[in-house]
Amino acid sequence: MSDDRVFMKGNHAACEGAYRAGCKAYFGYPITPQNEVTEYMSAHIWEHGGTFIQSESEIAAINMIMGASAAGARAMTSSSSPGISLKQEGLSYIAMMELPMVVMNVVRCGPGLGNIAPHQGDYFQATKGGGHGDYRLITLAPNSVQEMAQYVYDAFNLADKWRNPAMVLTDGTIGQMMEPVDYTSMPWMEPPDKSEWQLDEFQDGRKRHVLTSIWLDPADMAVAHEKLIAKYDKLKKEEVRYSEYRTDDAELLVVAIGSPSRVTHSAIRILRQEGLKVGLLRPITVWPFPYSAIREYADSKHVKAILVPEMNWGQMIEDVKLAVLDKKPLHFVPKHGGLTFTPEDLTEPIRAILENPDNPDTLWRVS
Amino acid sequence: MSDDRVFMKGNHAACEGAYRAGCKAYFGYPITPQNEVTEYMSAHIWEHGGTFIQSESEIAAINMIMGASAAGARAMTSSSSPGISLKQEGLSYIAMMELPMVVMNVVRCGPGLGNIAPHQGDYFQATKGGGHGDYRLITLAPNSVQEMAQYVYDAFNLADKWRNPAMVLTDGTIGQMMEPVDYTSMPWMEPPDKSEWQLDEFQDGRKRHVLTSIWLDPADMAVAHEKLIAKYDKLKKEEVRYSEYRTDDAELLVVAIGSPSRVTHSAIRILRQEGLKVGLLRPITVWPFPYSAIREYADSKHVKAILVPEMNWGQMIEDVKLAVLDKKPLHFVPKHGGLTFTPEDLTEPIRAILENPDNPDTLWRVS
Amino acid sequence: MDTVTLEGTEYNVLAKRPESLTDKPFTYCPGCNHGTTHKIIAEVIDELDIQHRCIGIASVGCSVFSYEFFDFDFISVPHGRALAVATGAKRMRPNAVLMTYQGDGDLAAIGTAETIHACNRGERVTCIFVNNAIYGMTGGQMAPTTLLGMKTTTSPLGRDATRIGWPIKMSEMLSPLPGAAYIARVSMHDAKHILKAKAAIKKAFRAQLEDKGFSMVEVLSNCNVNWHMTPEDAVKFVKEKMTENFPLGVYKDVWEEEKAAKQPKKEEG
Amino acid sequence: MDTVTLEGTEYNVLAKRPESLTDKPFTYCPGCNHGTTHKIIAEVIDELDIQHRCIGIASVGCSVFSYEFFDFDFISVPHGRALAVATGAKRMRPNAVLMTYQGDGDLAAIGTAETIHACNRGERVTCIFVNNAIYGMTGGQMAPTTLLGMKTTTSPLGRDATRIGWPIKMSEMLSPLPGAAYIARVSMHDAKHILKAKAAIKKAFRAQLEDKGFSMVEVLSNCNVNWHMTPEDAVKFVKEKMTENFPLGVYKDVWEEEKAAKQPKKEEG
Amino acid sequence: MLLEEYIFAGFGGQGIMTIGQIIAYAGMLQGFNTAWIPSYGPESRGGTANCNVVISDELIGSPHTHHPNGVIVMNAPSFEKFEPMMAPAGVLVVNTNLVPQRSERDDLTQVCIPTADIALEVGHPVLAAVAGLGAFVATRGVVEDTYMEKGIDWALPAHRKDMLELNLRAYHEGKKAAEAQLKKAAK
Amino acid sequence: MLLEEYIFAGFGGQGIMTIGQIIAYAGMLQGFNTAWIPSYGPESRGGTANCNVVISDELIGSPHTHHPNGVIVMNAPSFEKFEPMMAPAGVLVVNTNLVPQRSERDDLTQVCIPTADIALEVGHPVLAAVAGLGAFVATRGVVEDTYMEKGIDWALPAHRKDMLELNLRAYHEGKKAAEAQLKKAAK
Amino acid sequence: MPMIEILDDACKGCLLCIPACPHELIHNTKAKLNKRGLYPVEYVDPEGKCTGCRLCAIVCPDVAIRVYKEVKKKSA
Amino acid sequence: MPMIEILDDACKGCLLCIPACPHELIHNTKAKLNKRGLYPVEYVDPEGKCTGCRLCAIVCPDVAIRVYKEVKKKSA
Ligand SMILES: Cc1ncc(C[n+]2csc(CCOP(=O)(O)OP(=O)(O)O)c2C)c(N)n1
Ligand SMILES: Cc1ncc(C[n+]2csc(CCOP(=O)(O)OP(=O)(O)O)c2C)c(N)n1
Ligand code: SF4
Ligand code: SF4
Ligand code: SF4
Ligand code: SF4
Repeated sequence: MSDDRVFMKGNHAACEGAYRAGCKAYFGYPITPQNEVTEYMSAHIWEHGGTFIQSESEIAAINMIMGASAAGARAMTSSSSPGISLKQEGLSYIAMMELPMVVMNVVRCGPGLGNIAPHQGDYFQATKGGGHGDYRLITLAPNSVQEMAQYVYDAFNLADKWRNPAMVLTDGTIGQMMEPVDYTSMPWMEPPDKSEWQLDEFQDGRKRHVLTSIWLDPADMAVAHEKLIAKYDKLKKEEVRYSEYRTDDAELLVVAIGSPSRVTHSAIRILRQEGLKVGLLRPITVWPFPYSAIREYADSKHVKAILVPEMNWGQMIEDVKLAVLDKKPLHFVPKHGGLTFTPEDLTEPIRAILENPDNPDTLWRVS
Repeated sequence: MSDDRVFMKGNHAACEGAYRAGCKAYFGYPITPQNEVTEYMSAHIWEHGGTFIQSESEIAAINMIMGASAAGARAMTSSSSPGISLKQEGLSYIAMMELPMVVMNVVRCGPGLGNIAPHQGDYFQATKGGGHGDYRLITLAPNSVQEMAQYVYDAFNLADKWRNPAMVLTDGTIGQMMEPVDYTSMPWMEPPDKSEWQLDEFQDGRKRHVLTSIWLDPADMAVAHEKLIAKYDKLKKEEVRYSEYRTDDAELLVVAIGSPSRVTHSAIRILRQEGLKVGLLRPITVWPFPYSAIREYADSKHVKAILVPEMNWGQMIEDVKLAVLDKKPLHFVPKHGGLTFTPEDLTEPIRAILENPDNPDTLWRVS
Repeated sequence: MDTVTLEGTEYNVLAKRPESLTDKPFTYCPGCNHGTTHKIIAEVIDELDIQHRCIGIASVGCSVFSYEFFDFDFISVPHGRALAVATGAKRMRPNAVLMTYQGDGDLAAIGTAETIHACNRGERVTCIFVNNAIYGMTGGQMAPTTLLGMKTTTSPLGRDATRIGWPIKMSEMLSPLPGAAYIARVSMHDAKHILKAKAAIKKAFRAQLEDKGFSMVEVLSNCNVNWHMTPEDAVKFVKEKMTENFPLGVYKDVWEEEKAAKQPKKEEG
Repeated sequence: MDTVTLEGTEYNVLAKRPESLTDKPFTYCPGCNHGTTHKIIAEVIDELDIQHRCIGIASVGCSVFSYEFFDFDFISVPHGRALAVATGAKRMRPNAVLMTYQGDGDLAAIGTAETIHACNRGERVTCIFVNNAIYGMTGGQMAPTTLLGMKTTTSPLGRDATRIGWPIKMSEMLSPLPGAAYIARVSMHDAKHILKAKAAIKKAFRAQLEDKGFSMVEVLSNCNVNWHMTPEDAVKFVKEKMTENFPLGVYKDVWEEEKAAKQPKKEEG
Repeated sequence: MLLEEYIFAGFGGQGIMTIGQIIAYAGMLQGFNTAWIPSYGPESRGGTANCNVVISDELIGSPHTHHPNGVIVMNAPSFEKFEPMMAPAGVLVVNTNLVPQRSERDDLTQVCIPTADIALEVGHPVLAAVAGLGAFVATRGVVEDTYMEKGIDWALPAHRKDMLELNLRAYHEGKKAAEAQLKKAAK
Repeated sequence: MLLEEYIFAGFGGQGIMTIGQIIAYAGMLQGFNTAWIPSYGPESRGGTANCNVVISDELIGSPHTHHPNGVIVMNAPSFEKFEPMMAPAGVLVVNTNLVPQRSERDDLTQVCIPTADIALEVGHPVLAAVAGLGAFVATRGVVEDTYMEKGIDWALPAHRKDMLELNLRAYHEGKKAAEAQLKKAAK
Repeated sequence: MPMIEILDDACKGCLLCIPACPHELIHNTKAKLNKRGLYPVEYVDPEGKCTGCRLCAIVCPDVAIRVYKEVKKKSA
Repeated sequence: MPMIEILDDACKGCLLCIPACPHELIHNTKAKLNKRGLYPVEYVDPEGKCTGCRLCAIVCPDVAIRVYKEVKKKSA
């Protein structure tokens, strides 16, 4: 075991990942269960040469981030579900202007005020675009405190690499829990040079830089669209990430993210002891989504059925269905209200499915 | 031809539909291409005993609507894409509180400021939920001025029937164009009695009414969730609507909504003259989506391929794919930037597909 | 007056739970003035005999469950938007009595625009604005009203004007708007001031009942838990520091203005 | 001074297109003061020699394309959020000169909260607030600043205070905030006032350059097209009606205050 | 199948939108399906404004017209933009008062009339567009005069009904001018 | 496979969260995977607060514990809530100063100690939770004292390091009290 | 004679009523825990000093104090 | 002698400069259409009354007026 491990909250670790990536601006508004981010930033970002503002609202925050990013800084905001809804207009602008930035959603239970328990009800919002117009956020879904730090760090790099906003989509459990973190994979870094396009005070002798998202003439806008589409297509080819656990011989493949993916791990351990062949494919980028990886399993001989557990009423499962199509039976196990999964919540349906891959209790159909 | 036809703009007709449904509150904020709604409401809702406020923002508008609906009135707001993004938090609350209301999105071209040309980039936002948490809006997609009036009218009835917010999702073309409208199918009506749950000044002798969307205990929230899920399941069974045009023998089925569905009509007329068997299935409710109707065509012997034209980069096509799966080749023809389809944009690819149902030029794959 | 018989003696009940409160005990922290404020609002509503016409708007903050404590129709609404919701409801129900109950984060940060424009439109609603200089519910972050130098979880070194601005004074900001009928700032730091606060709240409801326009009472309150003080010290802080930064008084009084307008101008001398 | 030779004679050029404007002709309607305002801003920037340090924030409104006319770095941002974007950029680039250019719908309706809080934080940015009492870009809807009685497409019978409130006075509202360094209201209705406006804009930029705090110049402007007037009548309307409702003047001047603070208090008599 | 697709174009404020609505409304009265759509938005500010009209005896597909078979151009930039888009055998009305160009295409029927002059003669400069409309109907005679006249009435707001007479006269003057020209051309 | 799942519960402000973090941190130092999670939110205001700790030699699944095998209850409502949830063969530490109840389950090891009394003896009421922790480790001896002591140090903020000594004493006093009790029970 | 009643289970022991009473009749005795696990204050007035001024009740945030005043029987 | 130049294609014919000129040297002649299709104003100053006061240029929203003043040759 590395001696470099520190014991931290997920929300704090996310900040440390940001500092190491050279984040110089954090603007945000308090909301449970991500207050620790705002608080930790308010205390420590100054030590890293950055600036913190507790904005008057989530809307102000996302727009301040727009300004900071346009000015060339690595910038981040975070919130939880209702606050993220308020950022949708801003995100749409940021995406169209191709401004790199990171936004973290520590999802709580909605709709409405809901409660502050962990949930996954914002998957569609994150991956299909909650704002207007066609755009996508590079979306990473950590399931541990280590990954909170790592994926915030990675999100900054991806955002700059692609000039695209990146989202870290996690749930209250991951944000609130403490675990060991090892930062050796996150060396302190200088943000890349953006003098090619950033807005700054060094305009003497160069062409001015303009950032906009309006093209009144549809023909011009179409060009802008096609540029974005080409970027997204490339991104889909190059940046898909997922992890696998005991999938090579799996007869039942679980596809899960966030804290349910951890419980799946426990469940698999239990089931494997019983000799049941269960594996986990965990999308790390939920956009771009690992369709082909899942499709390969759906095509494989050993996989008999696929199961998706979600802390919602079925969102990611639509993406899984788009990969699996009718190739294998697809099952769904939901958890409502902010309740969390226990390993038994999964082991029982899995045993049933392995007995009958078409077990109607959990079979999921498009309707 | 009926003599009762009047010649109107889509945006104005929507207001007339609302008045006939007994809408008593309109709160909104100007944005092109739906300004005519706000303007017409400001001039005429008073004549129908209603109230208009030009709110300070789209956020204020959706929350004013929340108040009016809670007070038992039929209430409506409208906007276009960026303004609709700002309403997402409010819509999520309204959905969880099961407040009936109508919101219209006359979609313009995004992301960002984009332009004011017609577009369909907000399909996902409307149908998968742009706000946080799992919720759904009953979403109707008119493609004519007649339907603008009719579906706003219907939306009010559906909203009250299901105690659920309803959206009218249309595009700039339909909002801006003038066409004949016949109101005989929209008799003036009194809104239903809501004294069972509304907030009012007649509390003497009854239990008080409380509307909320917070249940701190996940177990309680789960109950609220399950109630919603049950409602949505019922809705999916009972309220799916679509229209068909020459589909019975179609070898190529086009699935389209909004103004592209009109162009499809023209294209079909042209192609049928050439003897090509093309038909149109037009979802009227895009949520709930007519999966099974489309699936039946995918299963049918006569359909060889399915085509989806959208004024975006591919959104509704995901829903079509969920219906079609791998049963038939699925094709996509997009239009970007706010440019509008011509019949030729469709006739050409359709001819190619009918020659080769797997024609790679337009074949769409999940990626 | 209610009477009660205790051990054979008949008593008048001089102080008891108002009718307009439910039986549910407040879930606020010990010593929190949200309770005090709830109580006097309920007393005012009892005295005005409007309980069954009242519609309450619960905002997001420690008082998010105020609907469990007030015994009339209620709705819980998104953070900052109480006055927009109240506007919509009041326009549909002009005979109902609309009350919003909002914290400083809610009213003066995220809800700034809704607050100003509801006041500017002169909406006939009554806003109870509990200024405790902090975000209570979320655990003690800086509020727009946090005093300079005050340490919070997001201003760990104390609020510093040059980085994050000054405590914002809503009563002063709103009172010049013509839509305002009655605006007062009161404090909860002792019985005398609580009684004054009650009188102000009554006037605020009267402004609505008499169709005068928008009314707001800004209540200086404590959040002893997040201020990390005992309730007693917190109340003292309200008395000494809060009132120093947020002067008490009536900032707008439509009746006074009407009176002044009616009176013939006094000759000099 | 530039000189030019015309038909053999050498001339000094007393008035010409400022350097800080691009060559692109304004696309505003004939007689619209957006052009006038652009021109004097550009002159001020030329005179202060800060063109290559300026970052402009274009808001949504008729001036949405202002980035095509001003010749320095620019970003076009969501409706109402210019001051939030400016805040973020300025904090990252303290040596850049930040200007937002906003209409009344943008600044005083949807952007109310962002405006007030940027001012309250004393952000070192300069806000040019073009008050033309209407929504120009979207075709003449009521603005928060629309005068009472004024007919617009959403107040077809004239703005009526009891339904929709009073014209809101942003300079008056912002100037009491301690973060404000310089706040003035100017008008574009004749050459004299245009020159005064230019002086005010210069002071506003100086407030930023000298790190004094937030500065805003509210420019009373015409929208002759949506007012349905000739440019001449529209300008007259600005002179007579707009200035009557929105009094011109300096509402906050940090230098004056500093001077006053330094001066020994005058003895009476 | 009847499928009339028109574009009427000129400056904002010339009455272009209204004449489009008039003919679309009149077409509806005559029993057709009709649709009208403006090119909307700020780009029209000071530039060109135009509207599309579709008249058909079948369900109308798109109201957007990419190859119009009838066009009125009231100013020069509109000529540049729309003349080349026209379908063969289309009808083009050119307002000679503001449009110096003339079509060289031989697959079009071109009518060139001074709408502003006609309007002034009739009595008011705002009548130019209606005069152009008259000329257009003379050339592309799909909608009948009785309906056109009802359309002109319909388009006038209540407080402008006193202008009805003048509008009708301008319409017919425009029509006459075009008919004369067509007769001449036919010879 | 080692899988320790604990719930520590009591009033907010009793130091419950901290003792959970201490043992999780100590477990990490000892080489385990560990996780800690609070039950967060306003419902804890004035009510019960609790945290979950998981210690394992494998990857940790959920940090949420539904059937803990180790529990400390520092107040009465916590006893009601968590005692029934406990896994068989679990360890239950009861703070007798505030918890009148006793478990009747015979599949648990129950240790009942007056943490407040111990704390006061050692010198400060805030030490009660650490005393409880000592008692817990005495009974569920997975994490070793050397690491626990480092954990106690780690949990003290810089300006409270003067309290280290007292904390360590309280920990060991709690441990002793429990050991005594266990010895008695073993007899 | 006036008197007050402390509702033990409603009282949260915030102690704000103690300084409010001009006659110092309310005390922080910590004598018992209520069902919330908090120490309610105690009213001790052996000499009948309470004037029924209600000040304690006014400051109590939790409506935990009732104030009573003997009904003066009208002489028949 | 001072003089002004109207940039015909920049002028939008708003006429605001006309009242601005104290000597009434700018006129709405509608003599020609510019390339925008608008009538630019005309500067007519046969008597050389222009003082170079710049008032016209100041009020012009479209920067369509240039103002010139003869360079006074320094006597050698
Ligand atoms: C959109 C949104 N943003 C943030 C929150 C989180 N939140 C809940 S209450 C609150 C602030 C509470 O402070 P205040 O309004 O002053 O009331 P108090 O709790 O102090 O009474 C915040 C930021 C939320 N629920 N919704
Ligand atoms: C979120 C959002 N709401 C509404 C609009 C539509 N919109 C564009 S400009 C504008 C108002 C313009 O008025 P103003 O700010 O006064 O500027 P002006 O055009 O008068 O110069 C509005 C409402 C938008 N683009 N985005
Ligand atoms: S946190 Fe503060 S405001 Fe909230 S209940 Fe406790 S003392 Fe009152
Ligand atoms: S619409 Fe009004 S504000 Fe906009 S450019 Fe024209 S005159 Fe100026
Ligand atoms: S004020 Fe009320 S809650 Fe506080 S100690 Fe006194 S009786 Fe108890
Ligand atoms: S002010 Fe300028 S644009 Fe207007 S008429 Fe004069 S020269 Fe032309």
